[in-house]
Formats: sequence, structure tokens, C-alpha cells
Amino acid sequence: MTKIAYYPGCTLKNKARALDEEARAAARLLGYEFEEIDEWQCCGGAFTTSRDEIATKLAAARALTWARDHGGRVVTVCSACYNVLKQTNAAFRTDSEFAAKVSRYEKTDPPYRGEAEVVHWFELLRDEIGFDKLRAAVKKPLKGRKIAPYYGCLLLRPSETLAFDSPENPTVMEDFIRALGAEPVRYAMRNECCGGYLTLEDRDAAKKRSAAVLSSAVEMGADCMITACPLCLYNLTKNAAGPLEIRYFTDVLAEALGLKEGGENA
Amino acid sequence: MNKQDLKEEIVRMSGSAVEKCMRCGKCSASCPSYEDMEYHPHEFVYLVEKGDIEKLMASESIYKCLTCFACVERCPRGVEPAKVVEAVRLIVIREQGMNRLKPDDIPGLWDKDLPQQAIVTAMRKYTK
Amino acid sequence: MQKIGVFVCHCGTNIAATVDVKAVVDALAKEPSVVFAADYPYMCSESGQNLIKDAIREHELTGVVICSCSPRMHEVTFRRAAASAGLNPYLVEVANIREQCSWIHKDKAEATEKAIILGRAAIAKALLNAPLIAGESPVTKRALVIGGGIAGIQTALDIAEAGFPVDIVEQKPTIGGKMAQIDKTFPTLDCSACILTPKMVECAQNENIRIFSYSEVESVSGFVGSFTVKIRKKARYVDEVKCTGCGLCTEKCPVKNVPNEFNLGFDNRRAVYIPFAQAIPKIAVIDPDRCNMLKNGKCGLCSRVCEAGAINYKQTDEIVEEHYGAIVAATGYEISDVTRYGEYAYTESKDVITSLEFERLTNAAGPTGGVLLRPSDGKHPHTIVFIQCVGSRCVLEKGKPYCSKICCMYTAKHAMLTREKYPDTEVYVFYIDVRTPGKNFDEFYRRAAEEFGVHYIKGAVGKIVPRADGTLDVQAADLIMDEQLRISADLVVLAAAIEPSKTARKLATMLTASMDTNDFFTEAHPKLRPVESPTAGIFLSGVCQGPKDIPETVSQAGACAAKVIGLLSKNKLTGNPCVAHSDELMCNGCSSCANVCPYGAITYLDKEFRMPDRTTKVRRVASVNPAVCQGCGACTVACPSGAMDLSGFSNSQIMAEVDAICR
Amino acid sequence: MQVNEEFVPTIVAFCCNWCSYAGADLSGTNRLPYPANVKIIRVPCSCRVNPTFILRAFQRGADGVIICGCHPGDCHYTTGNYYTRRRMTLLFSMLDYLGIERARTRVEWVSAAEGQKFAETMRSFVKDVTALGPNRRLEDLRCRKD
Repeated sequence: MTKIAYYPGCTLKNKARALDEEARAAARLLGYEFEEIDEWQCCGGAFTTSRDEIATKLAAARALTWARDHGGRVVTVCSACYNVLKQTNAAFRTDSEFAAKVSRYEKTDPPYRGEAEVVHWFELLRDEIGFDKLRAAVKKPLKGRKIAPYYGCLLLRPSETLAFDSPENPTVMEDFIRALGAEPVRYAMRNECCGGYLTLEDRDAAKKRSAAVLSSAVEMGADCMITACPLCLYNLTKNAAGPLEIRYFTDVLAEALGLKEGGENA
Repeated sequence: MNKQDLKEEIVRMSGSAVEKCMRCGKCSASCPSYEDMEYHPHEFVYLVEKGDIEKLMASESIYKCLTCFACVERCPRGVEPAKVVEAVRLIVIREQGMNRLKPDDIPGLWDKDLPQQAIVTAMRKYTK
Repeated sequence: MQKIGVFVCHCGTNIAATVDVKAVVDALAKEPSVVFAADYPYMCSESGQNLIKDAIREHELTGVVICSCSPRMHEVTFRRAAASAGLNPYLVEVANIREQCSWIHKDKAEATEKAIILGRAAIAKALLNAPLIAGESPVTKRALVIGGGIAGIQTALDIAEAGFPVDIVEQKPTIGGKMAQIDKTFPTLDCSACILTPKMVECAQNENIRIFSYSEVESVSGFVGSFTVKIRKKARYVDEVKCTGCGLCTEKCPVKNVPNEFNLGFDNRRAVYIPFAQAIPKIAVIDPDRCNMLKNGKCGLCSRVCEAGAINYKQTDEIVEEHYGAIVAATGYEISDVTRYGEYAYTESKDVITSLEFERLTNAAGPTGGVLLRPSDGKHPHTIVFIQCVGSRCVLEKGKPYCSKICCMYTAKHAMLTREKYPDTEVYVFYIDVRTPGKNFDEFYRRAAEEFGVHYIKGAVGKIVPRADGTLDVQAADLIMDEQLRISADLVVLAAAIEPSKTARKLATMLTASMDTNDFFTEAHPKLRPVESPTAGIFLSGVCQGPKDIPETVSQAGACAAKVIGLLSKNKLTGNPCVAHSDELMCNGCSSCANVCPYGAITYLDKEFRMPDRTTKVRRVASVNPAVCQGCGACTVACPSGAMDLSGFSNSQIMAEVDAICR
Repeated sequence: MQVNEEFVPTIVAFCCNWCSYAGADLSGTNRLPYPANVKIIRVPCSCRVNPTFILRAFQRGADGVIICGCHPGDCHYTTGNYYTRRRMTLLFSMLDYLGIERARTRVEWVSAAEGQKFAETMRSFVKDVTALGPNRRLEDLRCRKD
């Protein structure tokens, strides 16, 4: 069992409890023990790009420092946490002024310089566990299911910093779906924004975004869509009514691994 | 702040090289919020380069950007328009009394399925 | 006693605006051995040169120092002037006070001080100059042209026309290059093949031209006037002499599913093939990766049907060694990889194609017989979107920072021809700028918009969404209308950036010719020597030097040929006298110098020396062949005993410069 | 000698005639400034630079020495810059042993087309050497100017 620092994030402890529990259960089955970071704080959901923003990046900085001192890596499940942690980490690596200010304020010793690695559960699956091992671990292959992967923006962009996958034609979720025995549906809107936080500011505008994503997937014959982001899930279910079932990727993962009793529902 | 200071402040905050823009419009072609904006990504870059920033500060467009980074990803010149939009918005909301979203607004926007993430992200984007 | 003359140039205000020229003259006049110092507005002008000549004669100067522009600019001018006044030209030194001083500094005091120091260093070096006499080397009167596209063809034809033998080395089985794949040419709309193939035939028939097709340059050694080149003739498995080009083998070959490179994979060829009908040489070639006989010995059909008995499965690569006086690089270009721009869905839809693919789809000799059909379903497209600058003018890692120059015009051509041939189509062109400098170019582009109703839209495409019904949803910005557009298209054509051939970098290393950061060959001077490489004897033709269209390529190819002819017309070349020499008394024969010499210019002699006690002793000592030495100086540093030195850049001279700068 | 803020180091730059010397000319043509205390010595190839030249420069009071050659693989004489790289690696470790700070010496590859890079390289080198202060370790006091 490999231990790895784990950053659950706010939503996984509340609205998206299943996302948290299923991710951990699947990890255990595949040989990973998620070790929750002590006293983690909410990442804030968005990385503020402005260089003079320090305070909004402190929560992520603390988690990263903890991860450095506990195995050197931190794994996330939520796309937003992944994005914020990884962009903050990059700021530590490239902006020495920012790094120095944070270290002075936090009194980190030795000063944090971006030594930790931020990985998403998908990256762990792809790069370490391998989809072959996942395929072998699948107890109930999702045969005949046509699943549309929804990447959204947070996992992919900015690609220079995140280096998660190709920003325009990513493949990791397609490979993941194939490993579970289902058929991935390729549709062009898989990397376009769902409307994000705009739903609180201008719900109608957010609806247009979600609708465009959904109709593109439906048109290509999907019967289910998976995402790693609670906000995407909310927008796609709440802001755009459609025939498509929207699920967390951990949900289909748990199902295929036989971690759910009988049902398909989350 | 005068025009030049404001421009320099935005360039410093965003780290964006607005003068590298060659006016191709790929940012605006990529923008999912285009229709909901009065000023579009390429105009943000252009107006900041010209130092004509008050117009942008007064516009609702600064709240419509999703920071989805499609423009940043596709800009062939490495200009990063989303960071410019964010810098203009921050200049506005950092002023006293200019928070776009107030904690008191939240109950009115609440619904039972709304994830915590939506609220924290919106607070971060729309408040100081 | 040395007598040095110092001449400081104003270069109009180029130098004088930032350097106090009079102060430099005054300071340098005080230097030891300086007997004459003067300034002049333009030292390179005739009267400036006369000033130098007169001073040499009048003051019996033994050395001259010119403080002026870069020696790369006018060193030759001043050396010639000195020579005409009876002074050995290698007694002239140039201090670079323009490019490396006045042009980069603003503060006059600072720049003046620096100019004085640079002048002192030049004086220190000049004091240690020795008269040098350049040797001569012969010229092999044969040229090599690397690349058989229109650039290489035109250069070879012009050289051959002047009476010199010339060889073309082409890596593909036929000459013709990209121009052979193009349908029509702008701005006249002549058929590309109709104007190219006569030139290809002329190459084959000209007695002075030899074509090494399906061949590559393996190695290059030597220097201007006498290069030795090894050429690898790849095995075609077909006897070039016996093959008549009848094509029977290509009809009988059972392997039918090899993607046809000439048609960019839109159709298939056989394992034995002739690239296209007008190929030169028209000789079949067997693809060793696909031929069953070569892979596992099972087939041999082509051999059985060949009446000429030309098939030879046992053929191997052959290395030919040849001597040349001049070498022309004409390696051309490739289409850059558009898959790096995932938003255009090139890998996601067959109906997103590059412009070169579009050429094949509209070419009468192409896979569709010249009828424009969608690659996905073979249907006639109604809405066609052209996207300009795909990868060009992109400063990101994946792109090309330069303008590819030809795309605006060929896109206008494609759009115009499409509208002319298929009036039921709607054609859109997304552009950033339409660049049409060239004779009749802008008129041509305007005709596309005005007479043929092509919709030119100022803006870019952000994303292409392939739809379930086979259409392509093109999401774009119209910057003039300030709106986001959605066009449902049947076909999208990407004007992909062009990039230098992938083989160019390797070739440049062999030729020791320099390249820029984009892998285009660098010219000796961007304005005044545009078809020569800084490496003597290497010439540049076509796109390998920078993006250009066919008319420009042909003109440059001719210019390049003229330079080659000028070189080959000479019987002797004056060499570089700044070569290494060894002090026999100090040399201990250790071979360190010979080991580092890239030219094999150093040999060893057993020489008899008189010893102090009147005995004689035979010692092994290094000897430099001045005709072969190129003067790099690697040996001077390798020599442990300090015997090896370099004329013109001697150890003591460089030390003297160091001392003068640090003084 | 006092290290004061006005300290202007003496820098000797050995530049290959085929690449960086032309690159320096290009930075001039493009009016890209770099400090005037950089003085260039033209050599036919970076491999012409004898380690003794560098020692001599330090002995005569230079504060920094930079050698510029063609990019690996681009040498006009095919392999000269590889010799430079090898020789200078050895020399620099010897200088290190002698107590000459590593930042006082540099080998850089600058092509004839890289005027911008030449100017930037010189600016950054001068900045590094200025930060180190005057070279004392190898300076021959008899050669001192003041």
C-alpha cells in the first residue's frame, strides 16, 4: 500500500461526499492509501492569476508545504483543487518574490519553493497504476455503455502549467472509460467551459454554456457523461436539462470495480 | 490613477504582454462568454494597450469572463487575455464598497444542490 | 622601428554622434609608434581611401589601424587600399567602433572611452602583424545542387547553360519537388505541371546535368573550390539503365495498399511504383518496407513481368564520391504539423485538410481527377472555410514566428478557383492581414473578393466542432462586425505554416553553413549577399533560405547560379593566409595538433636538425599544409610546447589585445 | 580597493568571427544596448581561445571573461566549439580551485542571427560580475592601473 498525501477540498466533504469516499475506496483497491492533509483549508475554488495576490493563495501553499514534508506529493480528485494547487505550485517555482513573501509570512522552514508534486487521481491511474492494471481490477465491465468524458477547463488549462493532457484533444478520460469496459464518446465540446461560477452571477449565461456542452455529447450518441468537478456536475444537471445522466468519474469507477452494492445510483 | 499608471498596474498584475497582440481575434473567437460581453477579449487587450481602461472598468464584461483560459491557450502570441480581464476586475473590486457579491446575497442565490465550490469560487472572483 | 597610422571614421553621424572622434584621434596619436592620426567623415569613400593611401606613402607606414564599422563590413576595402599603396594588406587592423560601440551606447563620454580602448587594442595587435601572402588553390569546375525542386532545377539549368557540369542530388525518386504537386500557380493561374515538366525534361536531357535521384549527401569535406562529397544512392532494386519506365511492374504488383505520398495519402500506390506520370527519371522504385519479395522472399512478380530485366532484389546502397568547386543548398520546405493546433480538429475530421492537400484534391492528375470532393464521404462540398496563418506568426513553442509569405496568395487562388468552378459554393476566408506584395498580387486577391464573391472575414477561427451529420461547426470572430460567428462548413482548409526541410539541419552541419533559429540557412549578408552562405563556396537557392513563392524562387535560383558560375569561371582562388604554422625548433612531435585538426592539414616530417654540439639529430615535427588549413586555431591551443601559432591571430597578438583592454 | 557602488568591471569577451562576433554586430545594427565595459576580441573560432589568454586577462585586472562560440553542431570548422567546451570546463574547475568565482567566467553559444541574445547575455554577465566586485585573486599588482 503506497501512502500519498490527499487534499479532498471543501465540496468533497459536503455536497460531494460520494466523490471522496469512492475515490478513497478505489484507491485502496488499487494499492494507494490516501492520507488526508492535516488541517487543510479550502483552496478557494479559483486561482487568482494576478501576481500581487498573496492571501488567496495561502491555503494552497500550506497544503503544498505539508505535502512536501509528507512524501513529496499530493493527490486531488476535484478539478478545481487540482487547478488551484498546481497553479499555486507553479507560482512558487517561477515567481521568487511570491515564494519569498509567502515563506516569510508562513515562517516555513526550509522555505517552500514548489518542491511538491501535484497529481490528479487520473494522472495516478494513467502514469503509475496504468490502465491495464485498472482493466484487470474491473469486476463489472460497463459493457455497452456510451460514456462522454467531460474535461471542462480546470483540468486542462493553462496547459503549460498543468501539463495534464493535450489541451485540445485530451485522451486520459477516454482511456479510463475504455479500461472500465465502456465506450468513450468523442465530442468536440469536452474541453469547453460549463459556465462555472457564472451561475451565481448570471444563470442564463451559464445555462447556455452547459447546454452547448450537453447537446454536443448527446448528438454524438452519449448516454452518460462523467466529470471530476462538482461545479461542472451542478451546472450540467441543474442548468441544462437533458436526457443525459451526469456522474462523477469515481462513481462509474466504483461501479466497475464492484465497490457499490447492486445499484448504479450514486 | 492616470492612464499610464493604470496600464502599467494592469500589465504588472497580469504579467500579460499586451503589446504582443497582432489583432487576430482568436481569443474572441474562442471565448464562450462572448455573447454576454460588451467588450470582448481582444478589445480588453487593445484598450489596455491604448490605456483606455476606464471603459472596461465601468463595463459588466469584467464579471462575465469565466477564466476558462480558452483564450490564453489559443492565443498565438502568448498574450493571455484572461489575465488582463482578471486584472481589470481586481482593480475595480479592490476599491472600498465595490464587492460584486456580498455574503448577504448568498441566501437568495442558494439552492440545495449548489456545491460549496460554487460559492467559494464566486466569492473569490467577485469580492476582494 | 614601426610606424603606425591611425584613421578614425565618422561614418557620417553613425559614429560621430556618440563618439567624440577628435578625442579618439588625439588619444591614439599619443600611443607609441603612432606617427600619423586623422579622422574623416567616410573612410570607405574614395577620398577616405586616398587619405589612407597618401599617408602610407608619405609617412612610410608599416601598419594601419582603421577605427570604423565592423571588419566584416569593410576590412576587405581597406586592405585593398593599403595594397594599392604598396603596404601588405595583412598589416591593416580594424577597430569596430560602430556596431560594437557607437550604435549600442548612448553616453558620449563612455562610448568615446571605449572607442579609444578598442583603438589601442587594434594598435597593439597591428604592431605584431607580419606581412602575409595568400596562397592559391585550384577550382574544380563542377557544381553540386542539393535538392531537385524548382529551385534546384533552375539553378542547375542555369549553371549547365553556362557550360559547367552540375549534379543534382534529390532524396525522392524523382525531381520536381513541391511544385509538381501544385495544381495552378498564382497570379497567372498557369498549370503548374505544364510549366514545370519541360524544365524537368530539360534537366534530364542536358549533357551537363547528372541527376542522382533517390540519393542523399552522405558527407562533405574540403573547402571552396575543392569539395569532396560522398553521395549515397539508395537501392531502388531497379536497374536505372535497364528500366524503360513502362510501368508494367507497377500494374502487376500485388501490394496495393501503400499510401501514395505524392497524393498525400488520399489514394494508394503499389510496393513498386513510379511517383507520378511525368517523373524524372521515369524509373520504377521498390519500397523495401512494403515489398513482399524484399521482406520475406515471397513474390517476385515484378521481376517476372519486367521485359527489360531491370528488377534486381539484390541491389544495395551505393556510395559515389565526387569533387565539386561549389555546392548549392536547395532543400526547400515541408508543411508544418497542423495536429499541434487541436482546436482545428485536423485529426478529428477528414474534412479538415491542409492547403497542399487541397491542391491534390483539385488537381486533374490527383486522386479525384480534379473534382473537388469531401475526403470523408466523396460528396460535393457547398460551404468551404479557409483559415490563414495556421502556425505562422505564432510565437509559441509549437508555432513559427515568421510569416510563411505564400499562404495569402495561394488561398486567394484556391478561393477564386473554387468559386469559378463551383458557383454553388460559399467560400469564406478568415485572415489576420492579407499580405500581397508582388507584381499583380493585390489585383489578384481583389479579384477573388470583388469578382468571385469570396467572403473575406477579418478575424480568426477559435474552434472547429465536427458534428454528427458530418458538417463542421466553425466558431470564429468577425472583428469588423465585432461578433462571434458560427459557420456550418463542409470542408475546412488550413493554410499551414511552411518550415525548412527536416534534412536541412543535418546538411548545414556537413556544409558548416550557418542557420537561423528557424532552421533556414543564413545568407552572407541579408541585403547585399542574399544567395551566398557565409561559408565560402556554399550557395543558397529557394525556400531553404527563407519563405518565398515560385517567381521569387526562380529569380533567386538564377542569381545563385550566377554566383556559382562566377566562382567556377576562375582558375585559381586566393586562399586565406591566416593559417597555422609550427615552429620546428619547439615542436616535440607529440601529435596533439594533428588529433584536433578537423581538416587533416597537419602531417609529420622526419627532419634533420643540427644540435649545439655539431651533431645532427632526426626529429619528428609537425608541418601544416597551408592550402588545406582553414585557420580555426584549434591546434594552437592543443599544442603543449607552444610551437603552433596562427598567422593573423597569433598568441602574442591576442595577448597584446588583452593587455590593451585591461590596461 | 574598496568595493563601491560605482564599481564598473572590466570584461573581456572572446567572440567567434562566424557567429557571436556577427551576433554582436547585429545587436549593434539593431541598436540593442549592453554595457560599454564589455570589450570584444575577435577570434577565428572559439577554439582559438587559449586558456592562457583568460589567465592573462585576470592577471591584468579583468573582472570577468566570456567566450562566445557557435551553437553545438553549428561550428564553422565542424568541431571547434566542442574543443572549447571541453577545455573551458577544465579551465573553469582549475580557476575554481584558485579561488576565482565561477560567475567570472562563462561560455555562451550565440549565433550570427541572435543579436538580441548577444545583448542579453552581455547584460546578464556584466550584472553577475558587478555583483561579485573586483577580481583580486589573480590580479598582478604590478599591472594595476591606479
